[in-house]
Amino acid sequence: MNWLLPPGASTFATEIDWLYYVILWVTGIAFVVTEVALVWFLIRYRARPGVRATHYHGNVKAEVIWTSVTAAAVLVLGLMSAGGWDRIKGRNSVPGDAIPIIVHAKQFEWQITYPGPDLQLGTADDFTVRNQLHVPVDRAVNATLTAEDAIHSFFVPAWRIKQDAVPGMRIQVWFQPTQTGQFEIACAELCGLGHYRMKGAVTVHSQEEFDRWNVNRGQLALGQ
Amino acid sequence: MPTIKSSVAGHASATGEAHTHEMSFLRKYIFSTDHKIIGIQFLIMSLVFLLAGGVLAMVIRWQLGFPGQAMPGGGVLPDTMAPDGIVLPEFYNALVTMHGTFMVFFAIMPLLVGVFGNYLIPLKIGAPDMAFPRINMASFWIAVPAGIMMIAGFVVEGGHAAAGWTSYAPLSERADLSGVSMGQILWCISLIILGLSSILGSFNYITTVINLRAPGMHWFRLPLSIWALFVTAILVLLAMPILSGAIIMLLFDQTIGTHFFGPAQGGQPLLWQHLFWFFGHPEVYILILPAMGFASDIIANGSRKPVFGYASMVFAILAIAVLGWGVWGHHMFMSGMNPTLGTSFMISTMLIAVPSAIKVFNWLGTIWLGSVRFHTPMLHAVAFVSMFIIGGLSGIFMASTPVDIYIHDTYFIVAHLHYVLFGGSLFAIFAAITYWYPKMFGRMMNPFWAKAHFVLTFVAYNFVFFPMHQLGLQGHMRRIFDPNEYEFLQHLQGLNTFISISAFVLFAAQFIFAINFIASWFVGEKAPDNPWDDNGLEWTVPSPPPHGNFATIPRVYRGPYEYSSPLVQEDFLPQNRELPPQPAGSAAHT
Amino acid sequence: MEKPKHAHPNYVGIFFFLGALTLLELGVAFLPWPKMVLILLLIFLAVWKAVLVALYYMHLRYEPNRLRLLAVAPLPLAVILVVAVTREFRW
Amino acid sequence: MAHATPTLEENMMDPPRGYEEGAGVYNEKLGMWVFLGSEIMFFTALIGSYIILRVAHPEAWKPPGEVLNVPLTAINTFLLICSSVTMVKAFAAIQDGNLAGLKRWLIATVIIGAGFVGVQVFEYIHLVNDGFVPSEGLYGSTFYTMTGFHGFHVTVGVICLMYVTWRAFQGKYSAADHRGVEVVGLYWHFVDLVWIILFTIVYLI
Repeated sequence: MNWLLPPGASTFATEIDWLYYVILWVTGIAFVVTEVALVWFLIRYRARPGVRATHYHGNVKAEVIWTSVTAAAVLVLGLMSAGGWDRIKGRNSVPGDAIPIIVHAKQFEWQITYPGPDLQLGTADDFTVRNQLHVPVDRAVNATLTAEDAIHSFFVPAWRIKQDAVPGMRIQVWFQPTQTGQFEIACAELCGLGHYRMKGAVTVHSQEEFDRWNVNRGQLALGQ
Repeated sequence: MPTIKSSVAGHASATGEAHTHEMSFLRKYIFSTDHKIIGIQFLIMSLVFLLAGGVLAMVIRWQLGFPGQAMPGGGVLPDTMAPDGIVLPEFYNALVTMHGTFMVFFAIMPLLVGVFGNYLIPLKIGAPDMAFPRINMASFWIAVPAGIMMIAGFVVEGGHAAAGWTSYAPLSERADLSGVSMGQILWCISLIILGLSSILGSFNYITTVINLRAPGMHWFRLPLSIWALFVTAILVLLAMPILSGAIIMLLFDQTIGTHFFGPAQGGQPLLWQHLFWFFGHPEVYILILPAMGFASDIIANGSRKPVFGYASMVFAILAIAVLGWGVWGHHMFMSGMNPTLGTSFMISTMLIAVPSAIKVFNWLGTIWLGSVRFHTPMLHAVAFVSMFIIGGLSGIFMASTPVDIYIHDTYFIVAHLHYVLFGGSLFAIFAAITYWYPKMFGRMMNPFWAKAHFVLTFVAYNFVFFPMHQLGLQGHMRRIFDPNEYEFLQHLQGLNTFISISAFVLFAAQFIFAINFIASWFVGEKAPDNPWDDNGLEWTVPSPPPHGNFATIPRVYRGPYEYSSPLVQEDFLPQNRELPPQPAGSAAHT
Repeated sequence: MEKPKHAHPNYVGIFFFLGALTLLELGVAFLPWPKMVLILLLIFLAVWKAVLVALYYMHLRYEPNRLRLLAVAPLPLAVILVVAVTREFRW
Repeated sequence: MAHATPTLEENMMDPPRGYEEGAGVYNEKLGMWVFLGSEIMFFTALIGSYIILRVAHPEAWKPPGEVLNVPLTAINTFLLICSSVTMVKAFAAIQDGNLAGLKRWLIATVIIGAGFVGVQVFEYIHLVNDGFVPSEGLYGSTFYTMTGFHGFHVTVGVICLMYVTWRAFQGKYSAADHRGVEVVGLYWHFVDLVWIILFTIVYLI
């Protein structure tokens, strides 16, 4: 078993994993310092006959120092996170050339509508596939999440992407895979009886492979 | 020195006339207006719910550790839950929902606020009783039907509420989506009633703390436990009605066809989440602030040393309470909320880490240069601090919005919340119960078995919840009936089984506590008035204290943490002990 | 201990004033002005009435400052909730 | 700092004696104000949701007067303001030790308050008959929930007032102790205050 984060397969994975390890280091140091101090104080200052505790009410200077250090640390982490958040979920973060798709969640399946060969949604060559997400590698994809009944959550662990699909809302989420292969979509928001098996398969193709698949399916859709 | 008969001093307290004459058993122990009896009633009720919530957790852990296998003893469950002892997914959803609901609303919250708020506030501030004893009694007897209703949900048609303890709409409001109708309605009504009970309790606490402090007990001489309970009561008072209002709308959506949260006619599912978490985040602090207060009291006592930075401890409590109203959106980063709003919530969430960190450093500072006595309450209190450090630090991961994208709704969250709620609140509750048990029942708990319970709980607890961080990092979602459905989670089965076995040990260890609790009540060693050499006013009266608490309203001369003071021979100095006047300048700290 | 007495405020006068404000509201509500102006005006009038009730009928005017503070303490929370959540729909 | 032992003759309208200085008012009044804080938050949930939903879907609401009966409700608003002034007159009467005045004004308040509830029930019946029901979209949902819970509060207020009136007839109040009258009065004025807000935002906007 991999004891840290599993391998990532999208552009977001790099950013999120890096931030995760930064926070792990910062909190790890804080953890070790405080817990070691705690245990050390408990041993060092255990009750011993004839030794009286020091009557001591505190030290303002020490408090000012650790308050400002903590505040500075969390603010820096906050600002670092703000940039990443804006690049991943910000309103204007979706690249202009992203392939538009619609991911419609319902109990308990994912219906994915592709734009067809023209890469435009709302045209005749659009087609819909259940529980199968096909995307090309190294190309941004912009998914519009909708939901039919309850709230679902579109979660692809390998891509480090998660976004709730809320009935009555159209929510944009984009991603750019960096590795070809097979991955899984999971539902991360309790959505009812079949929540635990509301999964989908992700296939990341090479660009040529995707184009072939896309044209094929688009023509099938036109033929109907 | 003023001498005021307690029976008349609190003319506003309706107990006045009840002091002298004998009361029937019913008035004395069942429909009692005595805050101590009410506190003990809440204690028994919430410990029963703690056990029930624990049983539900064991069933959950059985399913995750041994998916699809017949649960030992599960055969007694009806076929709608677990045919032949094999847990059904619909029952599983009800289990996670009710485990959360029981623990948050019926176990931890009443244990902290209902039990110790009631028991400690009048005793520690030097009042004969609450400001409104009859409303206090009503607050308990309103909570009872709420609890019964919440349990009844398991036996109604369609099973119990299964939309999570957060009851996100529209799943919670449409029976056709969740398969549950009556259970969800009972859930709603029960929580509305419980909310009323909490509000009645908290406005009583607030009034009592403001108006009935003994002479000399000015604000900066209040024990930190009372500060914490006071601020918590304010949070309950202002947050609970938001939940009640939201649940009323949810109930109307289910029953009379309104459209608040269903999108069909313009309702907003996100509105439910905003209202729920606008209540829910103050609720998180409701569940931890009193625990922090108890830990402060007990750590100062165990270290025989004044609390380090009393004033900053108070300001940290106030800062948490104020900032706590501006961070609720961090539960909703993945909900489709306005991303700009997400950024502001992230920054406010990061900032609220600061007062929590101040508290941790001050606890460490309290132990530093102390003379530590390792009595059971101290062990639990120290465990509280060390587990709260983990829970607090793991919170930073999810406060960071990009990292939260990945770990949101995974077991990382489950690990974090249990480190705060179990490692934090529950260890502090064990500390408080073992600390004030002698005062409540007049007998000591058996120290050996109390320590055995502590050690087993502490070890098993970490074996249960620490590996959950790892589950979460591998992407293991919350609230899933069977992770083996997913290929990327199949390699985690071994870890899940390990966690489950540890959980069974953890559960079994609680029976040591239960037996010790019950047995000590009858056969425990008689407790002295002040077994822990504490300075608080409650330790100056007999164990258990008589009706009306104090023979005369005490006069307070100093803060509650004057341990190892150079002014006296002993290493403690009760708040109400009058010392001969000191030469000017020598008694700087009071 | 003698209670600090104050003459009764002019309750009836305030009552007529509240009535007048209500009539004014009714008049304003149906004016052909822009919706936003009407909303602001009406809310202003409603808050004026509410403040009058709180100050005189609930005699907050004659209470200690800390009680007044306690009475208005929840209002910022109401504002925070509404302002933040409406931002969901008006980006 | 010598304190006399409080006696029944003492003015009960003062803060409790012998304790650290608190809010500067007697317990029941402080308790009622604290409780009203909770009520403010309850109505925040309902009114806040209304504002939020209305901002999200302004088109779901009709112009004022089209569905709801504004003249009738204006009369009802006036009734509630009347009941507020009778309540405060009752309080003023007992402050001066005028028990007869207290009873008179309290009865007036109970009757006017009950009248308000009656008019509201009448209004509901007509609206429902006209097809305006709670399940009629966001407009109906928010209207009935907000005004319904306000009406519930008025009803509770009337019941409390009846209790206070009964106690007044037993002569339980005096110039030195009329806590019950003042505390119920505070609640009653608060309910009036909420209606002032509701009337504007529900009926006139």
